[in-house]
Formats: sequence, C-alpha cells, structure tokens
Amino acid sequence: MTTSTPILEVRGIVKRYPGVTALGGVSLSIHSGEVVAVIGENGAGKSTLMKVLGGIVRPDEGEILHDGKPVQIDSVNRSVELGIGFIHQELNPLDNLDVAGNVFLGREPSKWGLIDYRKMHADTARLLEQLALPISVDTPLTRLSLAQRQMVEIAKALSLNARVLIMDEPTSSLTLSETARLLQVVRDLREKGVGVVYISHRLGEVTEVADRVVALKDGQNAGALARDEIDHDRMVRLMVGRDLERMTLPSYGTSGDVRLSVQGLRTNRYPSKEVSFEVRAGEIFCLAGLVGAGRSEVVQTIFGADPALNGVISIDGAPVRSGNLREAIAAGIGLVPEDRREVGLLVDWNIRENMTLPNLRDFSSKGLVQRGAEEVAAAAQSKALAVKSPSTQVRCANLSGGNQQKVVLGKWLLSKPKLLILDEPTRGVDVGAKAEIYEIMRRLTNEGVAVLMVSSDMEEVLGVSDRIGVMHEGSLSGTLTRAEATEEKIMRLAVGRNDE
Amino acid sequence: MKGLIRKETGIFVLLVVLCLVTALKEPRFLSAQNLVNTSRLIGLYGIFSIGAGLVIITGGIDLSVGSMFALLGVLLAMWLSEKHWSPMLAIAAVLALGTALGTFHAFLITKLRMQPFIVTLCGLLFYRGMARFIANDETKGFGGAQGFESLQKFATGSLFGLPMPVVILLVVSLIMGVLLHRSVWGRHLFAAGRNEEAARYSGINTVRVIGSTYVIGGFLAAIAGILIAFYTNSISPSGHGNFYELYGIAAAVLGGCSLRGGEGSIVGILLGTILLQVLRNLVIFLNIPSSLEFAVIGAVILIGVLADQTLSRRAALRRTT
Amino acid sequence: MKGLIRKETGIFVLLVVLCLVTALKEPRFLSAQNLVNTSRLIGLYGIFSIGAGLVIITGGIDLSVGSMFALLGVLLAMWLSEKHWSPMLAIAAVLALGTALGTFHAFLITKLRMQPFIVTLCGLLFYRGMARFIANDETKGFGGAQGFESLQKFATGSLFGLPMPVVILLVVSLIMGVLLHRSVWGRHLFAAGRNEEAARYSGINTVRVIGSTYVIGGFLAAIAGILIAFYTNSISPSGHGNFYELYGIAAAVLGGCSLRGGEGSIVGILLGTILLQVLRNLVIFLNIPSSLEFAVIGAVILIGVLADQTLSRRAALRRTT
Amino acid sequence: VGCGDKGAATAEGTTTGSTTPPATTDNKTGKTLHLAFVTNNSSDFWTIARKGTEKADKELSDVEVDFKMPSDGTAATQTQILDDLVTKGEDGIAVSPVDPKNETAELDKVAGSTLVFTQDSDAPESKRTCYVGTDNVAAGRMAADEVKKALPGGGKIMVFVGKSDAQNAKERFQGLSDALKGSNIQILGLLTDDTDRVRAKANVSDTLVKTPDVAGLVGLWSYNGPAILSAVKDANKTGKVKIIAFDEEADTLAGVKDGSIDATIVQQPFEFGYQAITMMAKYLKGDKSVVPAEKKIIVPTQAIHKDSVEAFSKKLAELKGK
Ligand SMILES: Nc1ncnc2c1ncn2[C@@H]1O[C@H](COP(=O)(O)OP(=O)(O)OP(=O)(O)O)[C@@H](O)[C@H]1O
Ligand SMILES: Nc1ncnc2c1ncn2[C@@H]1O[C@H](COP(=O)(O)OP(=O)(O)OP(=O)(O)O)[C@@H](O)[C@H]1O
Ligand SMILES: O[C@@H]1[C@@H](O)[C@H](O)OC[C@H]1O
Ligand SMILES: [Mg+2]
Ligand SMILES: [Mg+2]
Repeated sequence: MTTSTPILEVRGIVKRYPGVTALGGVSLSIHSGEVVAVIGENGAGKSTLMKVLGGIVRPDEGEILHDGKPVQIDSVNRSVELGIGFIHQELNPLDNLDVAGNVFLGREPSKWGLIDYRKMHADTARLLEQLALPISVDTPLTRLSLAQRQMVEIAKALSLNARVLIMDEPTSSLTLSETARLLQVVRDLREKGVGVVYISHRLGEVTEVADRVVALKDGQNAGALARDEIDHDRMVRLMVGRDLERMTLPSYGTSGDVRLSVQGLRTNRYPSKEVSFEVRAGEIFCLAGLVGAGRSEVVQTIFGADPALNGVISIDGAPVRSGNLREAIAAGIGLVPEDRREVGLLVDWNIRENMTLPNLRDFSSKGLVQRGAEEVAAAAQSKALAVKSPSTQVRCANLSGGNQQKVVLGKWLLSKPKLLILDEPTRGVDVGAKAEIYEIMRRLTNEGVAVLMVSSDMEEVLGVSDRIGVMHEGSLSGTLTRAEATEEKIMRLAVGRNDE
Repeated sequence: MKGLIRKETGIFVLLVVLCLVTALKEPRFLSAQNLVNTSRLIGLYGIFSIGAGLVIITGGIDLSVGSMFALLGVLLAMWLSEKHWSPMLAIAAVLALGTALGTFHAFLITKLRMQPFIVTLCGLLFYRGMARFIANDETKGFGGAQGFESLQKFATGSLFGLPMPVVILLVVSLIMGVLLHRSVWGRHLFAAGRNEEAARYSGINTVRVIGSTYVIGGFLAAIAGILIAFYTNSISPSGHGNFYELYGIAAAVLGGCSLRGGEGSIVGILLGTILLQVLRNLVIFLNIPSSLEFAVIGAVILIGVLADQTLSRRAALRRTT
Repeated sequence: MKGLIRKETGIFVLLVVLCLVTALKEPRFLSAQNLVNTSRLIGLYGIFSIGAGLVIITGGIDLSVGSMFALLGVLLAMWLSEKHWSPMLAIAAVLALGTALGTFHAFLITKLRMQPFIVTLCGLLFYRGMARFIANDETKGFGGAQGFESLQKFATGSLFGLPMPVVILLVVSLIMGVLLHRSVWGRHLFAAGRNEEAARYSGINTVRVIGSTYVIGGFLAAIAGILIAFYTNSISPSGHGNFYELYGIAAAVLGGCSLRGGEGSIVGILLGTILLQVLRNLVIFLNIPSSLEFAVIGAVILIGVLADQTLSRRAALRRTT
Repeated sequence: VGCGDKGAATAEGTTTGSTTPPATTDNKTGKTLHLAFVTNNSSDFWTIARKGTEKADKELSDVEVDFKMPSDGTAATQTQILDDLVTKGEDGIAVSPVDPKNETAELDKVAGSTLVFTQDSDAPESKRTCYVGTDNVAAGRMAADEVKKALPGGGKIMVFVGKSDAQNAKERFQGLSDALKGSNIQILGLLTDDTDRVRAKANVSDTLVKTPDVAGLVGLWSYNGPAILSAVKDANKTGKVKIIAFDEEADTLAGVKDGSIDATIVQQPFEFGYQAITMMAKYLKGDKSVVPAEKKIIVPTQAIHKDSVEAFSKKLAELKGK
C-alpha cells in the first residue's frame, strides 16, 4: 500500500439536496500512480463526489486536502489549477465546434489572445492517435456518434496533463476494442504517475485496471478492496449489501412468429449497404458491433426517427411507413434511445410527466389529462423499476444517471409495445439494476414482446441475447445464436472478417 | 409547477402595490368608469397576448400581429363601409383570413423549417405593406357608415357591466387555460417547446402541436384585430398596431413565459397584460408628464422583476438550507 | 465552418441578383453617388448590427439600441449646441455613457441573472423616456450651432472616397472579425452561447464572456448613435431610432446568427445589413410605390431565405448520397 | 395667373383657395421634368395632397411626379429618401421637412443639385427656393379662437397630439397657448400617444375620468379628433365637453356635422400638392416670377363649423375625385 501523502484527499464530505443527502460524510484519497475505482449503485453519490473535486458542486461540510494542505475548490478553474482533470458522466460537448475546438475548449493555445490553430490541431491529432480514433481534428461534432463524442471527451481530459484524472463512466457507450484501448491509456497514465479515479458499472473493467476499489452506498463509504481482493462478487456485495447471481438470462429456446422484419434497409449513414433481419416474438435479438458500425442508425430508422433510403420494415407482417415515428409507435414499436438526456427524456420534467408522455391519451378522458390516473401508473412503474427517488415529482435532471435510464425504460413499458428497441439499455446502470432490467426484458419476452437490443457491453451481449447480429460498417456481417456466440467470434465479425 | 405559481405571485404583488399606491394618491383611479376603461384595454391586449404566449411556449416568436391588425382592420373597414358586406360575412372573412395567415406561418415554420423570427418578421413587413397598398395609404374607418350598427354595438358594448373585450378575454382565457394546463395538447405543447427532439421521440406530432399555436395565434389576432378596429373606429394603415407585437411578447414574458420555450401560463400572461395596462393608466393618474411615461413603465418593470426574482431566490434558499 | 460559408453564399447570391436586376432597369442604381449614399447607410446600420449579432451569438437579445440612439443623440446635441462642450469631451462622454449602459445590461443579465429580453425591453422603454424627458419633448439638433464643425465634417465626411461610417464599419468589422473568429474570446463566446453550462464546466468565465458582448454592443451603439445623429442632424426624442433594434436583429438573423445562440459570423451580419439597405434603396429606384415598400422587402426576404434553405438542403442531400 | 399673386399676402380667413388654372405652356425642349413630392409621414392628409400632385401631373404632359412618404415619420428616413431622389436625378423636390431647423444642412445639400421647395412645414433658414403651405402658429391661434368661442365661460382644456416634438405640433401648440394666455381658459397639459390610436383614445378616456370637470378637448393631429370623439361618446359626455379638432378625417367631419365637434381647423393639402408641382415646373422652365419676394406662399387654413361642413365635404369629395 502507498504510504506517501496522497495528491488529493477528501474527508467527511457532506452534500445535501432538498429531500436527499447525496453525500453523508464520504472520505477518499488518491495517490500518485494509482488507479482508484469508485463503485456504487446508481445514486450512491459517485458523481456528486467527483463534482466536488471538479469545483462544480460545493460541499456543505468536509475538507479537501491537496498534497496534504487544505484547499477550497470553488470553481472549475481552481480545480484545473490543482491539476484535476474531469471526464463527465453526462457529456455536454459543444456541437457548434469541431473536434479540436472541443478538446482544447477553455484552454486554447494562443498568441496575443489569438488561437494558435496550428498547435491546437497538431496536439489534438496526437491525442486522437493515442486513442486510435480515426477522425480528423476539424470534424464538426454534429457528425460524430455518441461513442465518438465520448472519445473526444477523453482526449480532452488527456490533454489536461492532469495529476489526478477523474473518469466518470468513460466507457459507458464504448465497445470492447475502444474500451481495451482506453484501459491501456489508463495504464500508461499510471506509469507516468498520474492518479486516476475510475468510475464504472462494468465490473470486468474494474477488475482489470483498478489498484484499489472504494465502494459507496447511499452517500457513505461502504468499504474498500485492495488490489488482490478485487473480484466481481466482492464488489457486488459491497455495493448492494448482499450477493447477486451473475446476470445472465436463460436463452429462450422456442421462438414465436416473426414480429419485426427488416428487408433491404438502407440508411443515410451507409447508403450503399443493406441490412435485413428478423426478430421473433418472445426473442431478444442483439445488434453488436464496433462504435460507428451503424447499429443505432438502423434501430432509429426502424423506429421512424430517421427516414430510410430504401427497404421494408414490417411488424407482424404489416409494413410500417418509414420516417414516421408516430406510425411506428402506433404499430407497437418503442425505443429507449442511447442518448437519454437529449432525446430520451425531458430532463427538466419530473418522473411522472416523463413516464406518461408517449401514451398520455391513456391517462386522459375527453382530451383532458387525469392527473390521478397518471400518478398511479407512474408511481407503480417507478416502484416496479426501483427508481431511487423520494417521489414521482422529482425532476429527472436531479436523478442519477442510472435512475434516469430506468425512467426512460418505464416510459416505454407503460405504453405496452409489441417490439421494444433498447439502444444500450444499461448504459450507466448499476449491477443490481442491470439484473432488474434483464429480468424485465425476459418478462416481456415471456409475454410475447420482441426485444431488439443494441449493446456494446460484451457481457451483456453474451449473457442476455437469444441471437446476435453483428454489424460492420453498415451491414450485417453475421448472425450467431447464443449457443454459438463467443467473444472472439463476435469481435471477428465486428471488424469485418467473416471466415466461417 | 410550484415555480410557476411563485412567478405569478411576484407579479401579482407588484400589481396590487401599484394599484394601492395610485389609489391612495388619486381615488378616482378606482372609480367604476376607470375600471371599465382600463379593463376594456386589458381585454383587447390580453386576447392577442395569449396568442403571443402560446407561440413563445413553443420556443417561437410572433412578430406579425401588429401588422396583421392593420391589414385585417383595413379590410374589415372596407368590406363593411365601402363594399357593404353583411356584418356576419365580414367578421367571418376576417377571422378566416387571420387564421389562414397563422396557418401559413405554421406551414413555413414547421414544414419548411424556417426560423419563426424570420417568417413573422417578413409578416410584419409584408402585411403592413399590403394594408397600406390596399387602403391606398388612406385611413379607413366605420365613420358614419350604416348597416352594421349592431355589430359595432356588440364589439364596443358591455355584458353584465363587463366591456365586451373583457368578456371575450375571459372566455378565451378559460378555454386556453384548460387546454394549456389540463389537456393532452397542452402537455405536448410544453414538451415540444422544451425539447422538440425528445418530444418527437415520445411520439408527439411536434409539427402539428407547434403549428397549432400559430394558427390559434392568428385566430386570436383576428378577434383582437376586430375589437381594436372598433375601439379606434378608424385604421390608419401605416400606424395601426405598430409595436403591438412587442406588447404581446412583453406581457407574456413578464408573466413568466420563457423565450427558450417550455414555460408559461395563461394566468401569468393575463397578469403581464394587466400590469402593462395599469402602468399606462397610472402614469396619467399620477400626473406624470407624458414624456416620462415610458421611463416610468420601464423602471417599474425592471425593479419589479428584480425584486420578485430576489425574493423568490431567497425563498428557494430558505427551503434548501 | 463549412455550414457558415454556405449560409453566407445564399444571401450573397440573393444580393447580387437583386443588384443586377435593379441595375438593368435603372443604371443610376450603380452610379457612384448612389453607391456612396447607400454605403453610408450600410456603415451606420452595420456598426450596431454587429453589436446585435454578438449578443445574439450568446443566445441573448438587445432591444435597447433604438432608444439608446435617441438618448445619446439628444445628449450629444444638447452638450454640443446648448452647453457648448468641447467636441472631444462630448464624444468621449457619449461613448462612455453607451459603454456604461451596456455594462449595466451585462450586470443585470449575467450577475443578477435576469432575462436579456426583459432587461433590454426595459432599456427600450426607459431610455426613450429619459430622452424625451431630458429634451423636454423637443427635437434637438446641430442646426446652425458652431464650435464643432470639424467633428461634424469628420462624421459626415469621407476618407479615400469612402464615407466615414463605412471606414469605421470596416475597422470595426476587421477587429470584431478577428476577435470573433480567431481569438480565444471568440471561441469562448460561441461555446457560452451554445451551452453555457458546458462552457462553464470547461473553465470558461461565461459571465465575463457573455457580459462583454453587451458592453461591446453598448460601445458600438454609441459610435453608431453619434454617426446617425450627425447623419440626420436632428434628433426627435420620440421617434429617433424607433425600430432600429429590429433592423439590427434582422440583419444578424438574416446573416445566419441563430437566436438559439452559438452561431453567426461577422461576414454574415454585414451581408444581412447590406441586403436590408439595398432592398430599401431598390424600392425607390424601381419606382415601387411607397406603400408597397415594406411588402416588397418582406416578400424578398422570405423568398430569398426560403430559396437559400431549399438549395442548401439539396446540396446537403447530394453530399451524403 | 401666377401663384405669386397670391403670395404671403393671402389673409387669414379667406375661403378655400381656388385651384390655379392649368399651366398652358408646354415644355418646348420636350424633355420630361422629374419632380418629387416628399411628405413627412404617411397619414391620410397626404393622400389629399397626392391628388393635387396627380392633377398637376395630368395637366402637365412633360412632368412626371414621384410621390414619397417616409413611413416612420423620422428625419433619418426622410434624409435617405432625399439622397436617393437626388441620385435618381430628380429635377425638383418639394418636401415637408420632419425637422426643419436641423434638416437645413441636408436641404442645402439637396438644393446644391436640384430645385428644392418646402411645403406643409417650412425651413426658412435653408436654401429652399420657396415654401408652399400652412402657417401652423396661425393655425394654433385659430384653434384658440374656436376654444374661446366654444367656452365663453372659460374652463379647463386638455390638448392631445401624436408626438409633441414634431414641428407642426410644436407650432400649433405654441399658437394655441400664446393666444389663450391671460384668458379664462386653462390648459391642463399636452398628452402624447406616439400615433397609436388606441393610446390616443385611452388618453382621452383617462382624462375624462381623472378630471371630470374638463370642459374642452383639443386634438392637434388629424386622428386625435376621431379619438376624442369616440372616447367622449363612450363616456356619455357628448356635447357636455367641447371638442376642437384639426384636419378633415371622415369621423371629424361627421362629428362637426352632428354638432358633437365644435370646429375643425383644416388646411388645404390639395393645394400643397398642386401648387408645389405646377410652380416647380414653371420655375424650371424659366418662369422665376412664380416665387414671390418673401419666398413664401401661405395657403390659408380655415375653421369648419356645423354650417360650413356640408359645403366643405362636397368640395373635398370633388378634390379626392370621388
Ligand atoms: N442537483 C441535484 N439536485 C437534487 N438531487 C441531486 C442533484 N444531484 C444529485 N442528486 C441526488 O444525489 C444522489 C447522488 O447522485 P449521483 O449522481 O452522485 O449518483 P451516482 O453515484 O453518480 O449514480 P450513477 O451511477 O447513476 O451515475 C442521487 O439520489 C441524486 O438524485
Ligand atoms: N459521420 C456522421 N455524420 C452524421 N451523423 C453521424 C455520423 N456518425 C454518427 N452519426 C450519428 O450518430 C448516431 C449513432 O451512429 P451509429 O449508428 O453509426 O453508431 P452505432 O453503431 O450505434 O455505434 P455507437 O452508437 O456506439 O457509436 C447516428 O444516429 C448517426 O446519425
Ligand atoms: O404635416 C402634416 C400636418 O400638417 C397635418 O396636420 O397632419 C399630417 C402631417 O403629416
Ligand atoms: Mg453518476
Ligand atoms: Mg449506438
């Protein structure tokens, strides 16, 4: 164990919000050249603690020591001065700037107040190369997928040359190979003596990279694990307070009738490629692939959010008009999108209002909303999903990431779809909740619903799907049943090698 | 929701204080006659301010109402006094035209995806020009003309002691209040105004919802336009309704509608309208020189909003700590 | 960046077409004298439109410039013609006052977190009222007064054949262009305008960046105010500058500044200003009746923006397929 | 008959000026004269003036008239229009300056390249060649006389106008208050409405409530008459409060006819238009005698009462060509 003075140490941090104590006296220390993983259920207070270090949230009580000396971190700038870099859980990249502009935002290299574009571009290019991100530095952000944006955010944090780097769920929308690359970056940083705080709900990664694990529960320290104590079950026990079984679902043997059929679908993103597949009632079909393979594009097109260039989408044999969301919804399709803050939720609205939005008419009579009925349904749904919040009147912006995800899910469950599309359904969701979500998926399929899932989490892909379609650059490079599937096979297909 | 109620309390208190101060200095301020006069104006302005507010809740803006008043007013006067149309027909035509113009804005904004500011700015310019052209730059009015006295009486008269514009405003507020705050349409409107993409992903027909506010705005502008025309009794195409779009927007914003969309209430818009009219009225009753009228209105609004904000922030702080 | 250039191409083409058509019908449109006249107006309007544009890029709005022109103009005239201040002092005082008013707006908006619309609406009302009060509702001007002929000559004169307002506009555009598109400040401005919170999380002092645009806006309004005062030579406190805020905003929006913030360019604002002035000028040269002036301007803008949008959307489609 | 004969000498009280007979001499060179008529805003008043210019235009085959109205009534817009007209190559411009004192420099500049007449409002210090129009101070005095006649026992009056900083408003108010000085009539104040007719009417309504003993209401701009009348009617005070208006809006004339308005002071905008154009044409063709020595042609104003309104309306309808 390290005995030197930690670079950063917090003691007894308390942060209260109306009705919630997000942090109830948490302590944490970070040493040079160490990767500390902070784990905990959704809403445990991980992000809040990090925001305290980042100068975004001011604690009500507690002290912060920097190199052993007490400091106040009252602004983002102060935090940066202290050598703290931060990758936020909920990304807020500026889509009116390009990649380099985002990476160096707030710290543009300059001469006489004018931006030194040459240096900025060169430095950005270097970082992108380090992350093996094949995009050019002047790509407008609007043209990047969520995952690519996350990589840009990581590049930004790296450019800080921080002494302490906080990564709040950096891999939540990354696939295996990007994750592997990121973990390599983390190891390199550790070599260089950087202290890294690593927050993730993917416990596999944590096992791989962490030197120490600190668990939070309900805003309190719930225990710690040293390097050689770290394993999946111990972590789960610290977080949840009891044992949980591994999250795999029994594969569903028999399949029902074809629920969704996609024939010759061409999307805007990959206009020259066609995709065809079917999902049966009672089946969980998963689209796997690398970042940017076009999975989200395909499911958004099925949902009608984007128009298809070509192809036929039908539900129970009846074709659905392309590019028309409402018709898709009327045909029984629901989508839990990957970008929950932008399109999944109205983050300023409360849980009740969000959950009932798609099918408000079911809670209304003569065009007028029956608030009572609405409340009953929303409350029941949040209870069923174990959303952690005092009531359904809480603004979704004030919920932790995982709980927000449950609200989006609840919103579509309330509208009883025939085909539920889940794009990264457990992004940022804790182990306990993941298990619950998988249960729900299985319950749905047992009721005859078809589930189409996009996932970048290999454990999830292998543990939950009945069949797996792997995409590579806009086309399906292969389909595997659960029994056939292995990590290697999926990866081979994902990079476009189909050598059966 | 709580935020909204608090917002409205602030402006309500400001209003009460202003009225008390003025009434103390000049009791005639509260005379029946003045209440009738002022409430008539509140009726006229309130009707189109509600339209302005609805559009603002969608995150849009409507700059065209002032010019629409000129165009509709000129046409109404010409149809009635020069072409001698039947009052029913003329009114129906004005209402239809107002609604059609609103629908046209809705089409450009939601279907062709033009910016509301540009579309309605062009409306502001175009309708004003058309009004002047059609009227050949002459003032049109209802002067000594005949055949529509009962319509005129209706528009300028009273019902149960309430001036007709107030009666109409009450009806409009009631309907729009229920629609906005209780109906599915209203909920969808707030959703589309707050985050159009997210609303669309929830299956809301954002085109129809957002578009509908411009249509309603056009219809309400037509009603207000008719009442204002009969109130002034004459319509100078170049000046009639100038700046009214700003009054409507100001009433809505004062009443808590956010220009970023997704926020606002009918009660708030009404209070905003009342505040603006009371301020105008009070300048005269307090013997403030005409030249200072605007300065007083500007200063009171600023101080009022500031005080309101400070108070409510304090209250919020007290709640959290 | 590419998007911006496309946006500007559209309005540029529209401009060229309009000029060609007009010049063909009436060659005097391209006469040196007309170019000088029109460019002088472009100079006057361009200067404050840049201020309007900067504020819009932060997601704000400035409704107060028109009234500021009245207040500053009245004061300038009184200081020079009635109080006989030295021209230097008077100019310095006007510039300082304009900047101070801008700073006051900035303070209310960024520190007290009031809505830009409300703050500057109150400014619109208050400054107009102050102008009328100070001038005692009398028109002020530089009439036959003496002692500042050289200043007057400077403001209304030319440099290398270019009217002074154009020279100043060029200088302002150059400086603001570099600042907005090349400097760190400009970058932070775009960031704060698009997403204030994200900008703050990146360590940008959003209060200072956003506030600075109102300060610059106030300063530019003061410059424009001085030039406009000398251009009209007469300042009627109740009418001077009416609606100018709308011209500034319209120029910026036409030139591609989005009212949602985070988008815009100096070149665009300049093109927007030029378009508005050329339209006004062309109405006279094409012998279009006065009454149709607004209708023509409105229609051309609408059609132009629509065509531009349709074309660029087609181009975008072609690129992806 | 040259207009000069009429000249500044025309006394107050003359009946409506007869239109000057058409100029008979056609331009021998055959070159068309481009003449412009620029107003100070876009009110109705000017549509009557326009008929005058049109009449002149029709009569003179070699003259083409351009009629321009600065819609917002500001000096800025007017300056732009003047500059544009000069560039366009107008041979003569008759303008009603928004702000004569301060537009003098601009007028001088314009006069450097083309013939300039002022009409409706004069700019005596400028290099304009001649003024054709009303004496607004005298018109104000005329209104004062009417007030005195209507209120022999004296009383309080309120005055209404669009913008009190407009030249004609200033002069009329000045004439009115000068003439009432020392009389038993007290002016309570001057309320402005920025040409918004809703506010114009609200101002009157408010006044009637606030000062119930107000005895007279004077409207200085054309629409103030109808606004006053309609507010007074609403308050059921028709006849109890005396009204003096300006100009010839339809409602005003109707009010005079039924006795609810005591008098309205009218100008002769038709003459402004007709005379300005014909005289500029003559002047440009070499007949400098049209301009009198005083360089001023005062077109008289007239007070219209119940007894004269019928005839006046008929005349007006003829002029407007209806
Ligand atoms: N601004 C806020 N206002 C009110 N409550 C808040 C606010 N921010 C966080 N909370 C509450 O504080 C608690 C801790 O949230 P936090 O975001 O730190 O959780 P987390 O551990 O990061 O969870 P996740 O794994 O889901 O990201 C939650 O109950 C959340 O609802
Ligand atoms: N080059 C691009 N131009 C425009 N939009 C893009 C581009 N790349 C990605 N996007 C957008 O990002 C979204 C996700 O893209 P895509 O479907 O390719 O990702 P994916 O395979 O789901 O992988 P991931 O979401 O993990 O990146 C799509 O909606 C698409 O519109
Ligand atoms: O100058 C004009 C004035 O004489 C008349 O009374 O009203 C209209 C004005 O434009
Ligand atoms: Mg978190
Ligand atoms: Mg995806």
